[in-house]
Parts: sequence; structure tokens; C-alpha cells
Amino acid sequence: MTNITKPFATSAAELGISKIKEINSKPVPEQKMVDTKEERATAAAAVSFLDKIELKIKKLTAPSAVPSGEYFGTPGVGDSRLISVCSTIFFIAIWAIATEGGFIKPIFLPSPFDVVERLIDITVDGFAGATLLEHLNASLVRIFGAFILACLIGIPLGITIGCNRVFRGIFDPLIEFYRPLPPLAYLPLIIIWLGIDESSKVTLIFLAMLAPIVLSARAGVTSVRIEQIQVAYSMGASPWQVVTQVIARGAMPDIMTGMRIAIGFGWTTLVAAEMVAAEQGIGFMVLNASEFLVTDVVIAGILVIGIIAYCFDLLMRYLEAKLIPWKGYN
Amino acid sequence: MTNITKPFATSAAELGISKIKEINSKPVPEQKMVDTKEERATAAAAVSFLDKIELKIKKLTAPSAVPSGEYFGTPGVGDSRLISVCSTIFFIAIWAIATEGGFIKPIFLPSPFDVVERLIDITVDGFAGATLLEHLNASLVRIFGAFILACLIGIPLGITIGCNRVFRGIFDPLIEFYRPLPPLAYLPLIIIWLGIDESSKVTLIFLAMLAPIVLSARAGVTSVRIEQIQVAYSMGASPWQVVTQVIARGAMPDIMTGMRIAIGFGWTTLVAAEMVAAEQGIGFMVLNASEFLVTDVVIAGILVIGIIAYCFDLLMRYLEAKLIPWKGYN
Amino acid sequence: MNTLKICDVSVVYPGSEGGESVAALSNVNLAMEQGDLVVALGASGCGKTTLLNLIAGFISPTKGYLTLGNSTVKGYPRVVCGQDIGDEITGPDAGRGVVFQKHALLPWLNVIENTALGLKLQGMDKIARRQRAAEYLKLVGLEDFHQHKIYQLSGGMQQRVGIARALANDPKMLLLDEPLGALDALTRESLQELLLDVWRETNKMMFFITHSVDEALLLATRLVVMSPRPGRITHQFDLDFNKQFLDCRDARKVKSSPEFIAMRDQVLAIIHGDELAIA
Amino acid sequence: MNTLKICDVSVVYPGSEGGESVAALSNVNLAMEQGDLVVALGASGCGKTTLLNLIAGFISPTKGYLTLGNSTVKGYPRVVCGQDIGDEITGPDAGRGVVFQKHALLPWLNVIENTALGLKLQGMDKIARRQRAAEYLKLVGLEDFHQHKIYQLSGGMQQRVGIARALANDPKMLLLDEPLGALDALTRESLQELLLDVWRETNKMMFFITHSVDEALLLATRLVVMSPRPGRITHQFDLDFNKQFLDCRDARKVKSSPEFIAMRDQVLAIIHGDELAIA
Amino acid sequence: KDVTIGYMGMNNPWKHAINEKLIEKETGYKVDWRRFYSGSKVITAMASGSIDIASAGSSPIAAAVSHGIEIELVWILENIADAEALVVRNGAGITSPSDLKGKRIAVPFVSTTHFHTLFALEQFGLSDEDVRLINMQPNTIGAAWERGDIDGAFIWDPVLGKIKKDGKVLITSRTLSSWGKPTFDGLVVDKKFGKENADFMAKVLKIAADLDQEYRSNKESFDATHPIAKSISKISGSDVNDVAGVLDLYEFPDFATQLSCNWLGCGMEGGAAKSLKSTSEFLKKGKKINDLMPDYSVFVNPEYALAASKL
Ligand SMILES: Nc1ncnc2c1ncn2[C@@H]1O[C@H](COP(=O)(O)OP(=O)(O)OP(=O)(O)O)[C@@H](O)[C@H]1O
Ligand SMILES: Nc1ncnc2c1ncn2[C@@H]1O[C@H](COP(=O)(O)OP(=O)(O)OP(=O)(O)O)[C@@H](O)[C@H]1O
Ligand SMILES: NCCS(=O)(=O)O
Ligand SMILES: [Mg+2]
Ligand SMILES: [Mg+2]
Repeated sequence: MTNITKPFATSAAELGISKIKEINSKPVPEQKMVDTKEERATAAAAVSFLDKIELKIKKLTAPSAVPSGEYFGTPGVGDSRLISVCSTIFFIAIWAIATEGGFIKPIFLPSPFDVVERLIDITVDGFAGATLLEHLNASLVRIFGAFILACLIGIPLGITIGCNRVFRGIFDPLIEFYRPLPPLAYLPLIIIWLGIDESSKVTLIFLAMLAPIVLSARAGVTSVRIEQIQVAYSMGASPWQVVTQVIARGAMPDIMTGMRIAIGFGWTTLVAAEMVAAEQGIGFMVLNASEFLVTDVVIAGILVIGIIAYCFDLLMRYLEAKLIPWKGYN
Repeated sequence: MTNITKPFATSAAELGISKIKEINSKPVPEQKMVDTKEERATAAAAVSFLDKIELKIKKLTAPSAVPSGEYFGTPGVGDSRLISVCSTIFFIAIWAIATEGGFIKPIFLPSPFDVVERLIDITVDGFAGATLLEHLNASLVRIFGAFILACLIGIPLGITIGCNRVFRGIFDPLIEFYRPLPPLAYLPLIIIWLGIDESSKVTLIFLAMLAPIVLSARAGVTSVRIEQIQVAYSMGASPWQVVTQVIARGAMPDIMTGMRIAIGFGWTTLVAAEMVAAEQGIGFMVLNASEFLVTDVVIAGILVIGIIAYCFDLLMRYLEAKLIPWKGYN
Repeated sequence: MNTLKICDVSVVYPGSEGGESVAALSNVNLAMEQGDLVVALGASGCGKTTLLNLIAGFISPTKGYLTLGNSTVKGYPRVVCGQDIGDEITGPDAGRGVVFQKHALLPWLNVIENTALGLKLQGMDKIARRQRAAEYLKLVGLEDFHQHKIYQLSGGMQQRVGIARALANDPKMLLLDEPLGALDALTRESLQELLLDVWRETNKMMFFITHSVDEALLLATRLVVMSPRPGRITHQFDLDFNKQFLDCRDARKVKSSPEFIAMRDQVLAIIHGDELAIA
Repeated sequence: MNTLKICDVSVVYPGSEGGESVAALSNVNLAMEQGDLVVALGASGCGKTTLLNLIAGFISPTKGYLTLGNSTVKGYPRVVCGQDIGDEITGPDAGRGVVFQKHALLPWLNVIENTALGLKLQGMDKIARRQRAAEYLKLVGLEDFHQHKIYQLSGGMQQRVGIARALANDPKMLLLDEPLGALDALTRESLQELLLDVWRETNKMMFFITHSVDEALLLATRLVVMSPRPGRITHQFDLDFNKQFLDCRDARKVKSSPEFIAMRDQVLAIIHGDELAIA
Repeated sequence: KDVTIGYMGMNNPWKHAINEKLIEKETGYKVDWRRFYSGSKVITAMASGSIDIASAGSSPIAAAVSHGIEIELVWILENIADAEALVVRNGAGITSPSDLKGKRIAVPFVSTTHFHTLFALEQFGLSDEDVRLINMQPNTIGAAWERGDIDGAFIWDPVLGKIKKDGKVLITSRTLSSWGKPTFDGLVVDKKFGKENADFMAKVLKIAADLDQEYRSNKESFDATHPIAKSISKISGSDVNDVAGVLDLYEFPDFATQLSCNWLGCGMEGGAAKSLKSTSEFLKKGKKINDLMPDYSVFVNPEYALAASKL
């Protein structure tokens, strides 16, 4: 591992080449370098939680430099989890102070303690005819059912539209036309056509999710590099193979973004869907409570929706990091 | 323009090089080639509309080949407008046959003729206290007001979140938490906090649009090539300049997709916003009509929303083609 | 047998937004047959890549025609030289493998998957195609990098993956756009030798773009010299230094032969003259 | 004055998903001073680009230190060679201009805007910066392509835009990663001359990566030969062929001098020896 | 001076005041009219303080005041009587109340009909576990009925008229009211606004009373040609020919009745206060409110009606 220097210097000098001189890079003794980042990483695995936090705070306040193994300028590198936790606690604290201090009437915003109390109450005793878990279960089945359906249909459809003039011609006006339609506006039509059972609810959520997935799959197609497509063709790929093995893969980053947007969209449509004759569902629960101005149940329901959706989003981001580590290096 | 051949052949032969021979590429006389595509293009500008359609049909039925000036394999190249028109007409025809033929009761789906008639009626006489144009005007102001606001705040915010660990830490939980919240669920809270005037309507639409814009701006940041960022830094760019002149530009394709998704999202939230004590607005009109089961007004309103949104989307696509022609060549 | 004929072909790129349109190729004629190793030399921007794209089927000419064989090889254009039977020029196929000037590897696949891509597309089973890909990766000196991601490779390593990928696919015709440009002298020499070996064994048609006159002379059976604005072929030479090299396996010896030096001077003079004529 | 010291630096890239970690640089020492033109030669994948990234400030070493001057030039690291004062290595700045191996042009800007980018970033007004950019575009032979989009250029033209962009910015130190790799012989020679002229006039530090031994010998004041796995510097030579060339302006003459030929043989022998040692 | 008044889409003579801008003409105030779809939205808007006066059903009013919203009931717009009814679908197999078990009944939650449904079930000896009560807005009820998705609905016109065609009325609000839980639609006012604009309030109630009087005295000849009918049709969007029939189902009390113990009068013992109290008790059982108010008569204020009667 030390620098090998071969004895060419003399032979070069013998040849009479002017000013040629071989520099022996002096073998610096191998020091035990204090690579703080690395040490921190190793240490962090072993130490207790409190120590971890201390280390994190140190990290946060350290002067900005490129850690070994990262590229300078990579946008937004670094761990932001601690900051997230702090900011969350901060916002909750403000909420608690504002409400408990009596600056805001409970009907405007109940205090976090009331909300937690109510949360426990509806988990145990239920609200509007079912417990929180039953409500949640009903809603999750609807949302993820619709999500899977929307992915199964939307991703291939979007890619096909992006790749094929004829399909684009046929489906483009249809999708672009239905996409902006307010679910609340066509809700009565959906009920007239599909009734008030699960099918109409899932359809409504599905329709809401389909558009962003199709749109981003389609945008993903155009961001695939033309050379990558050409090279596949010149290795004998059929158009089908090019679509499935190059375009669909290259469109993944956009599709993942679309999926994340879609699931958020699905949640927001949930309440509209559960306006339709639902008997259970977290959206139904919130709607019901909001109509009676039971603000703490509304907030509790919103919290539950927000937390579940956030967890799912974290999962999606994890998948993104796993599936498309090459984003930005294409 | 003919092939110049310089007299090196002899000198090469003189040098005794084996088998060197210079081939005079025979000067093929310049023919007047029938470049059909080009001719079509020039012709198309001059001829009448009917001729244009005939040309288009010819183009559609021509064998697939790479037109000169295009790359083979570019996904989805070609004009699909004629197909779109045909498919639209086809869908409308089916609608007309199904309804006029009496297969569907008017309350389920009124015939297109009734809808058009009603459309004219509400344009001239109005419905629910205002004419169609007044309704439209009220809604457009809300939607585009919210859209501009969402772009002005969402694009910088998304980019900042993507670029900065601290901002990400602070805003990420907030945005990811609020993003999936159903507007209908927090509608009562918005009303309690902001009242029933324009501000609460615009806020609702704004909140709906903000999330997809932030999310895609953020995703756009990660798809900028690291070399492009590095090169800017090594030309003395400040982090601010890198963000504004490299990252923001490189994120444009994703941001445009996000904006298109957002505006669609905004339309879908319009009705929810106009549920709250609106006096005018196309969503209010549809809602009002659906309350009384005036299905033809519902459908007419939906048509109007769909058409306007589609036109806006075409505009956005035009802008995409103008502003980011380099998409796929990065 | 398989032949390629390029008949009086011109390519004009439309200029966009203030950029003038560029006549990238003007009245180009070229004929190739099985076993030809045509090397194109020419100034930067003279249309070499454009010509390669034409042959590969990625673009079609603004004027003029291409014929690829008169056999019924699937996917070859049915255009007869000089005779207008419509604008039917088919796109690329597995018969014409391409090594790109710019990287065209798939970042979602690792090194060995990228190399085996063509074989996978043609339905070879996983074990067989990995084995074949591994062979070619060894030939280009990347046997230790099978599992690496593309963006974890150096520039020259990426280029070598591109070459291994094209070779593993065993196309009838190989189109290479400056394939050895980012390689050090030694690796470059060994890959030149590899390509020549492949060429002799399989008798492929090859179209090779380079900026190195030495490389051009060593490899070519036919050397094509191009000139820019408008891009055109100004000279063609038939050569056989590659056979000399394959016999003696000593590039230095071939390159120091008087014929080689004379030829090199001649080609350099042409390029020089061109530049002077333009300046 | 400005100096660069690289002290016992190692860089290890972590391997991901089955790929082994790669020791890209191992215990590298290098010193540069104003007016030095250091050229790095070495096999593909031996760590040249990694070394350049280190100097540019794009990555930081896994072990070891860099010093850039002891003056207070903004943005230069305040690390003293061999002495640990924390992991404070600052990133890139306008003092170190980079020409990338892979294209790093901005596709949303046209040719002249790309060239003028650095000047714009430093706040030069539009007319002045366009004028300056136009000068450098002319020097690299792209005076007719101001308004073209990046993707409308050939590979070599893109590379030349990258060079013009770096030069227009007039950095104290210029880091070039195979900047002439995709250029034809003649353009390459004229750009070599251009770079040498700039170097002599401005007395810049330059770090230049190439695969051409001829180019390395012609340009270098110091030649650094690197070896792969782990990447390290095995030899350094002080040279002055560039001064000879700048005096006579005849590359052919310099290259045919016996000193040059001897040196070239020596360097080739080193590279050869390395390869043999590895094989 | 500015005032914001909320209204709903039901059919009543009050709509004539909106259409003809009677209040503007009479008082010189600038009126901002806001439409709401159900009582629940009205109370939210009142809570935000952006509505000064609004019409709402007794049930949403009870929910609002129990949540501590500072409003008071000042006028009975209509005694609902037969205008709201529980209708069951022909063929659903429901002939008696006990047949409701396991059936799907649609009501707009929070509304007066929701309250009456719960009350009726209690009277029939059923709990809300026995019946599948679903929350539907009037428009969706119409659609769901059309498809046969629901077995019954407790609703008002215009949907009521539609579903009566292939359904049968099981019970109406009039009966349920007579069992001790009357419902009504009333005018509520922001307490502070009322106090500061007492004269204005009196004038407004006078207009309302006069319109009711106008209708009552022309009841026999009231048809589609009447200007009030036209106004109602225009504002609510229902067919002008149906208006007379629908109005006939309601009762519009006159000044004397309003001020009597039946409605606004008599403090704690007044009909309105008692109705609000019993409604609130009902809501508390369903966890829809947390606490009962000690005295519901503070939310009933006959002062303005009294003043109006003297104008
Ligand atoms: N997509 C395009 N749009 C417009 N002009 C183009 C396009 N591609 C190439 N050109 C122009 O065509 C000419 C020839 O380009 P080409 O890429 O064929 O050159 P080349 O001989 O391969 O050059 P190099 O050796 O630098 O790669 C150039 O002037 C270039 O600007
Ligand atoms: N981002 C990365 N992640 C992991 N390994 C990397 C990364 N970048 C480079 N390497 C590895 O480091 C080694 C040196 O790479 P480097 O790019 O410095 O080589 P190079 O000398 O520039 O080669 P070339 O002449 O081919 O460009 C290679 O083996 C490469 O696989
Ligand atoms: N009578 C129905 C009106 S409300 O109860 O919804 O306010
Ligand atoms: Mg090229
Ligand atoms: Mg490199």
C-alpha cells in the first residue's frame, strides 16, 4: 500500500533528458486518523439513545463539509430526522400552550390533551357506531384496494399513452377530461350508476388516484434517455421489450412520485367517498363529528389519517431509495 | 457539394503501399427527390381544412418509419390530434345513442342534446342566481388565484426542502402530515377559522394544490445531475445561485408535471370549497343542481369544467414543449 | 451476402430558435460488404455520428437511400439503391449492434445485467447469458466489477461495459462510435486487438469511428475521411495493416513500418489540408 | 503563493448491494505550485477522476488531508498538511475550474449561455460576458454555434463548449478530466496549443488527465503516473517539453526529438510493466 | 350597514324576501345572502362569526348552543309538521315500525329529521344498532332511492315528493312532535349582532311575519302564478308548480303563536326552549356534545318578535 517507486530515474537521466527527476513521495507513516464521521457512525450503533441524541446535536452544529463517501453539492444530504422530531414537538407545544392557556376556544381548536383523551375514548368505546379500529379497517381496505387497482391500471395505461400515438389519441381526451372533475360533482352520478355499496366508494377513490398515476407514468416516459431506447432496439428488443424493460424502468422515478401523490389524493377523496352512505370508515367518522361540531373527534380523526399516511409515505420513500438509487445519475 | 477527391492516390502508390486504392465515389446526379413528408408539411399550410384531414388520414395509414429529422424509438412521437377528435366523437355518439335510444333513463344520464340545450339555457338565462359566465368567472378567479399562490409558495418551498436538511426537517412532517388530509374533513375547521368568504375558499383550494407542487419540486431536485451542480459550484456559484440557476431549472420537468397534477387537484376541490356558502361558482351550480337532481345541469357543469381544464392542460403542455425541450436529452 | 449501400444521402438537422439548420451530411456514398472494417476519420462535428446513426437506423436521410442487403433478413430496408420505392426505412435491429459515443447504459441494472441485456432480450436463459456476459466482461478487464452499479464505474470502465455488451450480443454488423476514446493506451491496444480478433473470427461488418489516425490505420480495411460543413466523404482508402498486425501481433512493429508512417502522414496531410481550406 | 498539497490521502468508495468496496486512492501524496502543469496518466479505473474530484473539492478523503495555499483565499481549506484540525474541507469554488469527463453542460441553456455561465454567476453584465464567451467559443472553433442547443451538438463539440466555459471563467487553477478525448487529431492539437498559451500567459496551476502519452509529455511540467487497485501514484517526472513546444510551435518536431521518444518509451514501459505486474 | 344572512334551500315564503331584496329596501342595510345545504354547515359558519343571521333546524341549533356558540333563536320560520316524513320503499317489506330492524334508512345527519328518526326509533323500542342509519344529503338520497339502494328515508321536499311516489309514509314529524319532541326551522342571530341592531331585527321579523301572513291569507288561491311562489322556485330551484303543495305541509305561526308558550314565550317552559333542551339531551347520549347547558331559555329571545309585532 506504500508508494512503489521503480528505479527509472537513473535510466532517464542516462538518456540525457533535461530536468527529468523522479520524486519519491515520502512515505508518511500511517497515522490513526480521527475520522469523526466514521467514528460517530460506529459509536452510534452501540451507545444509548441519549448519547445518540447528543451525537446528533453535535453533528447538526458541526461546520458544513463533505462527509467522506458523499459528493459535494448533493442537494439536501444529511439526516433530518432529529430536526423533524424537534419541529413536531415544537408545533405540538405551541398547540398545547395556545389551547390550554385559553387563547383559543375549544370549539375552534381543542387542546392536544383533550384530543388524546378522545382518541382513547373512541378507540375503546367507539364513535358513530364503531370503534376507531373498525373505522380504520373499513377505510384502509377501500384506500389500498383502490390504490392497487389504480397502479395496476394506471401505470401500464400511462406508459402506453406515452409510448403510443393511437392510445394517446384515444385515452388522452378521456383522461384529461375526467381528471379535473370534482368527485363531489359526480358523486350523485356515481351513486346513480353504482349504488351506495363498496363499489361506488372504491370507484371514487380509484378515479381520484388514477389520474396522477397515469399522468406521471406518461411524463416518466418522456424523461427516458433516447440513447437507452435506441441501444435496446439495436440489441434486437421488440417494441414490447423496450417498453417493459427500458421505458418502464426509466420512468420509475416519475411513477414513484406519482404514486405518492396518488395515495395522498386517495386519502383526501376518502371523506367524499364515505359521504355516500357509509356506516363505517375514518372519513365517515370525521364527517359525522364535524357535522356535530365535535371538534376533538375531528382533530383526532385527522391525526390518525395524517399519521397513517405519513407512515405509508415513509415506506414509499424507503422503496424509492431501494428501487431507484440511480436517480440523478442517469 | 459534390465529392472532392484530391490527387493523393498516385502519391500513395508511389510510396509503394500495398493495396492502397482511392475510391472515387461516383457523383450521383442530384435528383429531385420526392420527400413526401416535407411536401406534405408545406402543402398543409396552404390547403383547406378538408384537404388537411385527408392528408392526416394518409399520414395515419402510412407504414411506420422514422420521419426525417426524428430519432427512431422516440416514445409516442407523432400527431394524435385526429385520433383524439375521432375518439371524442365516438364517445359522444355512444352517449347519444344510449340516451336517445331510451336505454338509459334521463335521470341516470340525460342525452347530449338535452345537455347542450340546457347549456345554452344556463348561458343565457342562468341557473341558481347567476349565468354560466358569472359562475365560471367566480370559480376561475378562485382556482387561478389559488394556483398562482400555490406555485409562488410551493415551488420555492419544495426546492428548499429538497436542498436543505434543516428546512426538510421542519417542513417535511408538516407537509406530509397535512397532505393526505381530506379537505372535506378540515372544511369545518377552515370555516371556523377563516369564515365563509373568499379567503376560506381560496385557502382550501390552495392547500389542495400546494402538496403536489411541493412534492414534485422536491422530487425534481433529486433528479438534477450531480455533475451539473458541481460544475456550477466550481465556477464560483453561491449555494443560492446553484439553487436558482441549476437545481430549479433542472427540476422544471418534474415541477411542470406537478403543476399539471395540482391544477387538476384544484378543480376537484372546487366543489368542496363552494359547498361553503357560495353565491356563485360553477361548483356551487353543480352542487345546487345535483341537490335537486337536475342531472342535465350537473352534466353540463361537469362538461364545462372538463373542457376548461383540458384547455388549460393543453396550454401547460405547450409550455412544457417550449420551456423544457431538452427533456430526455439531459 | 450482406451488403450495405449508402446512396447519395444527405441529412439536414433543422435549427431551432435562432440556431441555423445544419447540413450534417451531404451527398454521401458508401458501400460495405461482409468482412469490411470501415473506419471513419474526420474533424469534430463533421457528421460521423450522424452517418453511424443512419446505418443503425436511428435516423433516416433527408435525401437519398440506404440498402442493407438484398436478402430477406428481417427488418432490413427494402429500398433499392437509387430507386424510390417510398420512405420505408426500418429501424434498428439485433443485426446492427451499436457502441455509443455517449454512455447508454441502463443505470438500474448492474454491470453484468447490462452486459447480458441483449441476450436477455433475445430470450437466452439466465445462467447461459450470465456466463456469456462474464466472458466478455473478462475480455474487457472488468471481471471484478460484475455487481457494481453503473454510476460506480469510472468513465473508461463504462465505455468497456458498452463494448462488452455489444460483443456479447454477436450482431452481424458492429457500429462503434469512438469506443476506445476514454481508455488508456494499454487497455486501448488490448481492446483493439480484441476487436480485430472478433472481426477475423466472425467476419462481421464493422463501422468504426475514431479520432486516432494510428488506430484508424491499424484497424481499417477501408478508411473513410470526412470533412465538415457540409459533412461529406472526401477520401476512401483500402488498407491491410490489420492483417499485418494479426499476423505479427506487434502493434509497434506495424506502426513503425514505412508504409504505415507514409500513410499516416498522408492522412494527416489531408486532414490538415481540409482545415486549411476551411480556415 | 498558491500551493496545493495532498498528504497521504486515501479514498474508499463503499460498495453497494454485493459490489465490493473499492480503494480508489491509497496513500497518495502530491504537491503543486503556481505555474505547475501536472498531467496524470494511468490505466482506466486507477483513480484519476477521483483525485481530480478531491482537488476540486467534490469529495473528501477517507483518510489524509489536502491543503490549498496558506493564504486566506476564500473557500480554501484551512487544513494544514499532516495536522488534524478537524474535518473542515471546503467545497469547490471559482478558484478551481473543472472540465468534466462526462458532459456537465446545462441543457436548458444554449451554447453561448453555457459558456458565459460562470461569468454570469459572478455578476458580469450581459453584453460583456457574451463578448467574452464569444471570444472563447471562437478559440475552440464554435463561432457558428452560439444559438444551438446542447443536444444539437456532436460529442466533440460538447466537449469544446466545456473547455470554453472553464477558460472563460479564468480560474486560478484548472482541472481537466480528459478534455480532448473526443476530438480529432487536428482540433486536439490546436486546443493543446490553446491550453499551453493560456497556461503560459496566466501562470495558472493546471491538473490535466489524459490517456495519450504524447499529449501528457507535450503538456506536462510534471507527469504523474498512477496504478490501479488500489489507486496510487507510482512515478513522478519533471518535464519541460511544453517550453520547447511553445518556443518552436511545432509539435511534430518536439515529438520526434530523441528525448521525447525516449521518455515516451520509458512511460509506456512503466504502464506496460504495471499491467504485467497485475496480470 | 352590512349584514350577512344564511339560508337553506327549503321552500318557505322567506325566500321572497331574498329574491325581492325586501330587507334592503326596508332597512337600508346591505345584505349579503349565503346559501347552505344543511344545518350542520350553518352552525359551523355561525361559530366562525361570519354569519349574523341564519335559518336552521332545531336540531342543529341545539347542537350549536350546546357547544357554546353565542347565538339565540328569535323566530320560528316554520313548524315542520308534515313537511318531513319517514318514507319506506314499496316492496321493502316494511309495514310496521318493527320491520325497520336491519333496514337501511337514510337521513342527513344533524338535521331535524336525523333527530326525529332517532326519537322515533326509541319510541318504537329500537336502538340505533338495530337499524342501519346512513348519512346522506337530500340529493344523494334521491339518487339512491332511484336505484333501490335504501329501504327508507326521513327527508323533506323536493326529495320527499319524489320518493313518496313509490313509497309509503311510515310516520311524519307532526306525529313525532305531538309525542313531545317538536322540531322546527328557526331564525337564529348572533347575540352581539342582535343587541347592537335591535331595530333592524324587529324590522326583519316584521317582514318575515308579513310574508307568512300574505301566504296564509292567500292559501286557498296560492298557485304557481303567485309572486311568492315564483321567488321560491327561483331561489330554491324547485319546480314552481310544486311549491304550493309543499308549503301546505308546513305551518307558519303568526305573531301570537310565536310569542305564546308553544314557541318563544314562557322562558324555560316555552316550547322552543324545551325542544332545544330535549334535543340536546338526545345529542349528549350519542356523544355528539360533551355537556348540557343549565338553561336553554337563554338561547331563546322573543324580544325582537315582540318589538316587531308592535311595528
Ligand atoms: N440532434 C441534432 N440537432 C441538430 N443538429 C445536430 C444534431 N445532432 C448533430 N447535429 C449537428 O450535426 C453536425 C454533425 O454532428 P455529428 O454528431 O454527426 O458529428 P461527429 O462527426 O460525430 O462529431 P464528433 O467527432 O465531435 O462526435 C454537427 O454540426 C452538429 O451540430
Ligand atoms: N461513485 C462511486 N462509487 C463507487 N465506486 C466508484 C465511484 N466512482 C468511482 N468508483 C471506483 O473507483 C475507481 C476509480 O475510479 P475513477 O473514476 O477515479 O477512475 P479513472 O482513473 O478516472 O478511470 P477512467 O480513466 O476510466 O476515467 C474505479 O474502480 C471505480 O469503480
Ligand atoms: N329541516 C331541515 C333543516 S336542518 O335541520 O338541516 O337545519
Ligand atoms: Mg460523434
Ligand atoms: Mg475518469
